[in-house]
Amino acid sequence: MEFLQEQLPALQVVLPLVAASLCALFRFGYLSWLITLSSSILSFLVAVFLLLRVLEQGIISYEIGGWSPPFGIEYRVDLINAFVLLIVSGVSAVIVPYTQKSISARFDSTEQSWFYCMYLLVLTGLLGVTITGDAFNIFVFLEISSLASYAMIAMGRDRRGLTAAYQYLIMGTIGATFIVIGIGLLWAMTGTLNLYDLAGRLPEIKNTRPVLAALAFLTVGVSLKLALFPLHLWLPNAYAYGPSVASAFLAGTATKVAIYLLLRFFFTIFGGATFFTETPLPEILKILALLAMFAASIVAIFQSNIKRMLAYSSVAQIGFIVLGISYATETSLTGAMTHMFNHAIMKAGLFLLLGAIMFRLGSVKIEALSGIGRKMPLTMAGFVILGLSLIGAPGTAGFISKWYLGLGALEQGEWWILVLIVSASLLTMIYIGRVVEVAYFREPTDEVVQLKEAPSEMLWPAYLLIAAAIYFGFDTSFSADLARQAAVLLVNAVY
Amino acid sequence: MSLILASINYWVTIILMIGGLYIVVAHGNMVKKLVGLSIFQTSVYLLFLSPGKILGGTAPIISEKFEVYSNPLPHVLILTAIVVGVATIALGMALVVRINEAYGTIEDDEVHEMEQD
Amino acid sequence: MIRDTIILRVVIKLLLPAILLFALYVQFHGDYGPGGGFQAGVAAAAAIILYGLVFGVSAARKIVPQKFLFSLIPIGVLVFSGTGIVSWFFGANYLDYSPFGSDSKSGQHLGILIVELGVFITVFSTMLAIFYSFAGRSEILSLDGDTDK
Amino acid sequence: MVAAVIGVIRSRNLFVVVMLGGIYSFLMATVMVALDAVDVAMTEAAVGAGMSTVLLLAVLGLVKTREAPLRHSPFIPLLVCFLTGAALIYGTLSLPPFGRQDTPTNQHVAPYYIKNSVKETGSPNIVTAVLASYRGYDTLGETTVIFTGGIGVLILLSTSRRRRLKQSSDEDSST
Repeated sequence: MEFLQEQLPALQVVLPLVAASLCALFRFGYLSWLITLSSSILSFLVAVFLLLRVLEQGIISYEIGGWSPPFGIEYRVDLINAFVLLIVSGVSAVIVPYTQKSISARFDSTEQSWFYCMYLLVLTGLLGVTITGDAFNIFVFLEISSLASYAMIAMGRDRRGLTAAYQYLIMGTIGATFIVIGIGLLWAMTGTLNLYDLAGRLPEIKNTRPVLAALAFLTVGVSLKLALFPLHLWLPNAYAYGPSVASAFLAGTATKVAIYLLLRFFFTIFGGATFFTETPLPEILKILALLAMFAASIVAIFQSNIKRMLAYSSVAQIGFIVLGISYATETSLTGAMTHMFNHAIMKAGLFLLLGAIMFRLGSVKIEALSGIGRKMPLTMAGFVILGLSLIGAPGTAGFISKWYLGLGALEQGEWWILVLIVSASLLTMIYIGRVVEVAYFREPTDEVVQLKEAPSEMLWPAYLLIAAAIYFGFDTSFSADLARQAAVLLVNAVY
Repeated sequence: MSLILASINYWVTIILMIGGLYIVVAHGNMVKKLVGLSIFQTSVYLLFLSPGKILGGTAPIISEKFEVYSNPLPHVLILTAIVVGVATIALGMALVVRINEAYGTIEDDEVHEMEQD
Repeated sequence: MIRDTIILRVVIKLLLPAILLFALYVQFHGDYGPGGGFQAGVAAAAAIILYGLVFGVSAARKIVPQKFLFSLIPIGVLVFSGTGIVSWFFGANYLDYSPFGSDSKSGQHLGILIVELGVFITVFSTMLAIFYSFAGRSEILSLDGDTDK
Repeated sequence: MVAAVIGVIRSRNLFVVVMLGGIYSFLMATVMVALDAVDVAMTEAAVGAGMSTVLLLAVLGLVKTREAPLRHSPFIPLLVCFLTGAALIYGTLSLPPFGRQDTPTNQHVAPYYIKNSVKETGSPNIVTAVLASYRGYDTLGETTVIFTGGIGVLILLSTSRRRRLKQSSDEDSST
């Protein structure tokens, strides 16, 4: 038992990887689903145990292959990535029960297996990126998850899914190559690839030009993967035209891991709040974040496809999170990390509900939804609750994270940022309000009249997320307090 | 001038990289974009391999005849990167084939126009 | 596929075992000279691809059936990741090959060989599968073209 | 190599583009040999010049082979490239000089491999030792990337065939 506990970090990533190969080996749809379900739940449990262990005994270091770092690859779990591991594996575990219904309706047995295989590989890649302590390993696992998500998005119903996947592939690969350039420059200056060895060696050479250029390349590369405005162009189509399950999964996890990378690079490698804030980067990020919050929200208001609307909303929410990062204070980082957690729950839930509508109605155009609130009451009620949380209404999770973000701005004496946060939230209210208006206050169309409520397999995973969104709005001892502890580590560059 | 000569390897790398990147960003043909992408990625390999070379050194295969070896670490990294690159290109080409079947063209602009209506 | 030229066919038949032999050499000599599972996998796949280019994809499919190939892809990954799991049974960290042999050096040696085999299997089967699907695509398209008329 | 890249930029015939891409990869492999990276050179020649070119040609068999002229002004792409180039030049100019043994990269980590790989893994080819053992986990990741790419291609190309045939039999599947 003791031995198993020590092997948890490796198990976290190996579990979904082996499960993915098994899916591709047997190629039998239902079996693959069972494999995916069990491995997702198990890896969620592993993440829970890892978090408990980190809380109990501090940082866990795991040497893969028994080679000590920096010669071998190290897995290192601290509070920050244990938190992210929990988000990623948790969202994945909730979504899997939902997938069976929507995937088996569209694909034959082999295709289903391949879909689950890709799903698990995205999970493998994201968990691998989060847990690893080696710069090049980050790149490798990032590409596993990216390639698998390109394939998943291309499986969408609409032919636009193909071009969305192609665009994502081009932008994503440029992003990955930029990250490699950044890693290469750092390596050329220090000779090491281990993140923590690197962090120890950088302060001596911190103002040399290759290091600054590396910071720039890493930032641009991760921002491409993160879809930070104005590098977000791939995201709306990818989320809108991919399968609903893929949108829910990626919206809940992939961008969160990219944010984690940003935090890791800025605060661990580049010497914490001191070095990062000496560069003009925080100011640039702040401006981009504010632009994202407003531009993307305004574009979202004018979308007729609700999935696309939510995708633009994701770009805006990423703006909120990056805004928190740009202040680099304890409170603002608490806000950023809490919002990361809450947004994962809310967006995954919203996309799952939209998937249920798509499953019954075959469309997510806003005009097709008129009066749907009467025919699919549970689905739409859930949509309203999560929508309120997205706006940041008190009593929901979204309120907590925006509260901390606002507080972080106030601490810096920038009250006008608070005004901007509130007004961006009002924009959120407009686009969520549009959907509510159509769904509840218009007469049902002929198509909508014949609809039935979404199947329960699709509803309860979404309601699990809804319950979480409400619960974390009242009880902040888990999300916000953990985030605060992690933020303290980040600001003080403890590793 | 000596500045340029001392780091000629980096200059070449940068020119190649920019050339590749330009093809990706500026051109509308999807196949050509992929070729550009692969040029861009390949040139990054040089950025890794150059710092590892030691003049007078030899390939990192231990033998009694040699004393100085070039750095093996970048070779390992680049092997991995090449593999990642080819997997990406293969997937990209599969997408191009499917896009061609769905739209009848592989020009970015034309596809974009069709999506508008 | 390509015009029937006897010379080409004979040359390919002669070349095929040579390339496969070369692939095996690269695979198992990787410890001493340049090469390893990846290069060997590509070389072996290239041999079959050449065969397929000359004699047609369906002929190549007879040598390496498609269904089998699809299963081979995950098997390589399983061999590799399974090696790591075997390390667990020896009470070592993931992918630590040291306990495989009588001393850590021979254990490492064995581990490297097995892992390279895993790489070979996946690379070979993936490259070939990719070729089959691209080539198969054009066959399907030409068939579709016929039925349309 | 520079000539090959310029050729790729200027040529509108995709066959020419692909062949120049292959030549470029081959030249790159030569440069890699000059940099003592024999393993990498072998892979680049096999994959970049061989495999990729064959696959690209296979794709060209399926699509139009002439590129349409550019419609947009290349101003923004040029700006992007200019900025990237400037950052690269800024970053690389003060990198440690070429070919010396006393640079950080050749002082830290790498000497350990050179010194200990035969003793610890019994493999004289250090690249193989690092690849399969010291950084074996990266290689597992690499194998997984290949696996992902392969299955991705299969998803895209071999399965939708059935769906497409099904579609053509359904008269009303115009969506």
